[in-house]
Amino acid sequence: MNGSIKVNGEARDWKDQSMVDLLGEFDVAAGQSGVAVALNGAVLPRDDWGATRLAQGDEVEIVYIVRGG
Amino acid sequence: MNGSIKVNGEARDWKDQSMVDLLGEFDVAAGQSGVAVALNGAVLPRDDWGATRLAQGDEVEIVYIVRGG
Amino acid sequence: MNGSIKVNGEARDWKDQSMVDLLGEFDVAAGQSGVAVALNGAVLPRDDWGATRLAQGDEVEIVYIVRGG
Amino acid sequence: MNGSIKVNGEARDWKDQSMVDLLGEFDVAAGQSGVAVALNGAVLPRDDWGATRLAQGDEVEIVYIVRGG
Amino acid sequence: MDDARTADSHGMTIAGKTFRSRLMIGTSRYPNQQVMLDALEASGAEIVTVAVRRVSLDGGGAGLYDALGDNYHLLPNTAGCFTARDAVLTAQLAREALGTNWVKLEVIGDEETLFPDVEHLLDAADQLVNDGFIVLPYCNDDPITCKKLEDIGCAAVMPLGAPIGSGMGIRNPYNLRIIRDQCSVPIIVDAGVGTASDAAVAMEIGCDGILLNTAVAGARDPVKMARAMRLGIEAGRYAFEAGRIPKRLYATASTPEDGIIGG
Amino acid sequence: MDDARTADSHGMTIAGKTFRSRLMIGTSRYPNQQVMLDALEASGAEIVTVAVRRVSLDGGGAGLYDALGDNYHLLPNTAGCFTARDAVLTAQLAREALGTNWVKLEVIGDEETLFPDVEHLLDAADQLVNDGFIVLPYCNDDPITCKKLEDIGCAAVMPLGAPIGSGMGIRNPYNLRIIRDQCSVPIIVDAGVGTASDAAVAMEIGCDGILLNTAVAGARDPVKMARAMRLGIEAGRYAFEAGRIPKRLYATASTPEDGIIGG
Amino acid sequence: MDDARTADSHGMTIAGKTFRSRLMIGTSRYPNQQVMLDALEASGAEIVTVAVRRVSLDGGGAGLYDALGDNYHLLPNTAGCFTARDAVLTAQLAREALGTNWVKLEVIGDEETLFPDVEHLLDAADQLVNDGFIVLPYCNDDPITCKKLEDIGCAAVMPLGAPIGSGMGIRNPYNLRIIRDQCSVPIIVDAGVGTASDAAVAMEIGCDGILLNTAVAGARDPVKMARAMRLGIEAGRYAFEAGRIPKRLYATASTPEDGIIGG
Amino acid sequence: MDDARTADSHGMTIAGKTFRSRLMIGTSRYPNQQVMLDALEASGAEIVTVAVRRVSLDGGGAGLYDALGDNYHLLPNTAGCFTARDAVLTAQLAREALGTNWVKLEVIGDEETLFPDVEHLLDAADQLVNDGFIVLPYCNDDPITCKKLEDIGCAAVMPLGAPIGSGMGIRNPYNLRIIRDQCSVPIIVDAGVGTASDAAVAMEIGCDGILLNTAVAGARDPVKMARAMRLGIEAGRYAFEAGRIPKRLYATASTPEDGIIGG
Repeated sequence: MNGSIKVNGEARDWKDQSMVDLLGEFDVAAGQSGVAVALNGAVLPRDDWGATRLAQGDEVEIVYIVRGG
Repeated sequence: MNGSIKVNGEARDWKDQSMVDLLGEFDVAAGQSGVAVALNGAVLPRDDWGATRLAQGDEVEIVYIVRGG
Repeated sequence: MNGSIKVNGEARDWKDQSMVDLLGEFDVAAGQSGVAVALNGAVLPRDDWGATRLAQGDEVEIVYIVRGG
Repeated sequence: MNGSIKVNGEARDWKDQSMVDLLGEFDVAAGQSGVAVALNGAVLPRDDWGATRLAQGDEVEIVYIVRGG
Repeated sequence: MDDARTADSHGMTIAGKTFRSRLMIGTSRYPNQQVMLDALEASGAEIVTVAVRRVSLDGGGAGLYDALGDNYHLLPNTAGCFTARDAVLTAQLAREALGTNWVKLEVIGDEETLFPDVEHLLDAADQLVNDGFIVLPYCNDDPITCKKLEDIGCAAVMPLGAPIGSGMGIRNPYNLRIIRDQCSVPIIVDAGVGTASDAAVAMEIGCDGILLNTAVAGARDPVKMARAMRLGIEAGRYAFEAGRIPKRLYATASTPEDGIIGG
Repeated sequence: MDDARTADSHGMTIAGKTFRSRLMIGTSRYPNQQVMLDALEASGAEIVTVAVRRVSLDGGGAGLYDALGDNYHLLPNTAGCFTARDAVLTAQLAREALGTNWVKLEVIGDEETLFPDVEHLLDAADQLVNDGFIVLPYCNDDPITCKKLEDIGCAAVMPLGAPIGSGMGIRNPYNLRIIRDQCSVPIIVDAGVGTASDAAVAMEIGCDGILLNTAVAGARDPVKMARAMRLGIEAGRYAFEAGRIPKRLYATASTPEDGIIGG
Repeated sequence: MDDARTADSHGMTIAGKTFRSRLMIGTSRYPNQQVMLDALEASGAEIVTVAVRRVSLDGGGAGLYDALGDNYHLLPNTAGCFTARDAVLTAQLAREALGTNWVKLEVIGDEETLFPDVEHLLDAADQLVNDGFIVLPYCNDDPITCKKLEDIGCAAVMPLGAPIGSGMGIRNPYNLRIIRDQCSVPIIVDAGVGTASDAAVAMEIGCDGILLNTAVAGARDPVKMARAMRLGIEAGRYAFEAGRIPKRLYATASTPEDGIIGG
Repeated sequence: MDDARTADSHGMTIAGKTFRSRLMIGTSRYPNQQVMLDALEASGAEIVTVAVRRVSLDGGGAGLYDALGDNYHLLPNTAGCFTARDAVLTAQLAREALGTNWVKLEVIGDEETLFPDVEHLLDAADQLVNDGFIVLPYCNDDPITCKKLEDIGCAAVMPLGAPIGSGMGIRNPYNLRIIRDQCSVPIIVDAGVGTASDAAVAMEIGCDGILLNTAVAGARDPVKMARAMRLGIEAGRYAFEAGRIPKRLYATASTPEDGIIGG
């Protein structure tokens, strides 16, 4: 099974992982506050992170709060 | 034959007149410069004034140049 | 004895009075603070009010503190 | 005869010269316009330049027109 | 002034057409027609603005065209339009009436301030450029809007210095300077100029021209004010080209200081 | 500009002498003498300022008088003097050198700002007026000082707009307006003008003339800036005479609003 | 200051929520986190702005939320978005990340000026209001745009005083006054404030609050400047409520003039 | 505000005496005595100014001294004096009446502008310094005059920002900055302040204090305006000490730009 997904604009191997698995790679804990996820251009509520498995070609945005004006 | 047309936003009797006839009522000579006419929302070139007969319900705008800033 | 003195720019009868007498006419008590007196263009310290007798032609200024900016 | 005079703030030998002589040393012609002379703090009219002999200790100012704002 | 004018290396070029005068002047609100004609002449302007209005039932109105048509480039405006639709039709009628494809595009957003409605203005500008018009849009002093108007294909941008007829001058010279940096089309300051020094200031910033009306028409002596504006614009333009001295908090002597008496 | 000039009903009259130009210009700090001569001509000025300095031992210096004496009214200044005594002697020497009893009186209080020393200035002005001079004093923008100079008998007052050579323009137009209200002698703004609009602003306040030097001599193109100043002064003067429109926070339509399409 | 604060009859109420402080402050560009925390406290602000960014592969970043979440209302912005689409998604992600439906909406039109793109801003504001957001849009000082944002349903308008980080202060107080007249939602001046008097000026015009960041974070002593801003805003607000004296060109004696010695 | 006050490292020290408040406030023209007392308290001022006047034949007048003497440092002025002679005698009478050798020296040159007469002012200041007074002279914003007053031995200089009671604010901040550079005694801006931001501006220039009266007494709510002035002065002082960011024509992003969505 060799496909890819896009995370924060960069290609990544698809390993049939769950969203929680992927977030783990970014040190993001399940349901962690101050963080949000978009899947294919729509926000994915934190409650759905666990139940969500990634498919080939999925585009994921993982964002968190930073300093701003 | 009792219909009406609208000229510069005001109702007027329809007398099966030509555009030139109507313009005459406003002291506008055929092909007079500094004047323009719109028929039902589109400009009517002065060359077409003569050949144009008005139909019931037609909306006519007759404008001329005035002082402006 | 009919002479005159000048008090705050206005003529007044001279009655051989002491400065304290004169001040009394202006409801100014002996040694009262917030008030000052000039005799013939020079400040008269409050301690000298009692010992000072007025002479004909003397010019007296009696001032007090008022609101100011 | 060894004395000195002061010209434009600087000491100079006194040679019993006339003002015209002195001016000559500065390339100033007799009666030249655009130039003026002061002798001991007072203006010396150009008509008197010729008749004026310098004395020991005299202070002379020789000025001319320059660019200014 | 001819020597002076020719000395102005640039002139004002809009849509490939060059004008000696950098002033565009309106024809409204003068005490009477003769004062208007005298003021226009004194202003030196080659472009004068006019409006189009419905013929009133009591006729009349051919007069203005006859009085000005031969001597000036008549620039019709779309004053009073609040929508792109009305502005486009008004521009098309003006083109037919005057035989010119130039238009001063106005789309107003509010009757109190007469500030433009940027959304409708951009829409109307786009339609008119595509319909073959030379579009001179009256806009606000927002650099982003001016850049968009340039990108749409407008032949110039005409940011306001202050509200129309307010005479408040150039309220925000900083924005004009930014617009000057970012736009390559001519910048005509439209509205706000109240007196000659306002016009000079706009030119010193590097703007290309001025459009005004009330400041001249409403002055106690419109003809004299027209001359003042002409001179103020020339003065400001020459100053811009001449390259002014820098500003300093402290003084620098103009007269050299050596050789001072008693010094 | 002739029509324009004659249209200026006033001209500038100082001590009974009338000048067509309201500009007085300095002769210092130009790139070279030819640029200076061209700039003076372009400025239209009739009065040019000069200074008097000690003849240096290496001679020279007759040149300036020959170059300017025939074409301009030379107005000597007392630049660089810090005391009434030095200023009075300098004025007397200038009178002898140039055969004029006019003097631009400067008594400086500080080398960094070149602001006048008001006490010494009033003293020197009094001495010179009594000695038969036409005194044009460079002063600060203090209305009280200006009134005193007028009462002493000065032929004009020359308040600064900003420090000499600073190019900061008219820093405090309010004081100039008060001086305008309170003095009846001509008011010449001396120092501070940096560009054409500064000159126009001073004239619009109602001042009678401008004296400048660095703004022209130090510009990238002095001749063009000289022309800009001439036009700026004329523009400001005409605007002042024309009577400007009042300032308003809100707009007033220049184009009449009746008969608008869709209206 | 408690007595003072309670004496402020209004406070600042946005979308039905009342805040004692009229200052919103950013969290960016401080020398370090401790200085930021001290400055935020000194500022008295209850609302602080934050941004959302992609998690970098090297992790980290939870820190800020933990440091501020308990003590301040975190207001996420959409800084850096150039389109309505990006701004809307960014706002939705921020809502999910912070559990707040408040957003400081920024849609930038140009990287050099960081001025807003009015078309995209209006579009994004409309989408977000319909999606249930409390929208606080960063906009320009155009009264027409501000009125449209109010009509769309924004909870406030946040016109810029000058470009972000420029420290130029309130460049065009006239427009702010017009916006004050025409809008009934709170007006928060966002961007441009450089020092305490700038903040006071904005409040004296009648604005309801100030949003700033660089002026404090970039000051030599951010904590002291934060205190200065807090006091400047309170000072300006009290002055606005107190009703200032009118401006006069001439003087009026404060000390009564009867009974003067020698008088 | 105590923490704030102590955080102000300087305080205001005049003639060796340190005051926590940088505000001096007048006692004239309040609606009534109670409003005056409340405003003085709200202002936080420690020094209040009073005048001396001839006792009227109908007596009265001890009231003010009793009302203020215990709580404030009473600073007598010489308002209304037009000559050095009158000002000196008035100061001496005030010293006798109040038992203080401090005096706010005013020598007026003109009733319309209430601008000082510089010649008489310098003369009176010299006499009073030699007579042992702590002289605080009300002067104009002329750097030369301020330096002379310092050299005479005045304990501070008090240049006007604008005419007394005009509320025009700081008309010429440039001169104040020059005075700040050239004088080492405290600079108190006396007259002209109309609202809180004016006071903040003066402090941001680096002035040491403010003296005002009409701006508070004549406000619709004098007590609230007194508080506004106190805060405005503190705000301006902190901003001055904090070191503001430089001004830029263009923007600098406050929010970092890496990691933007869609970026």
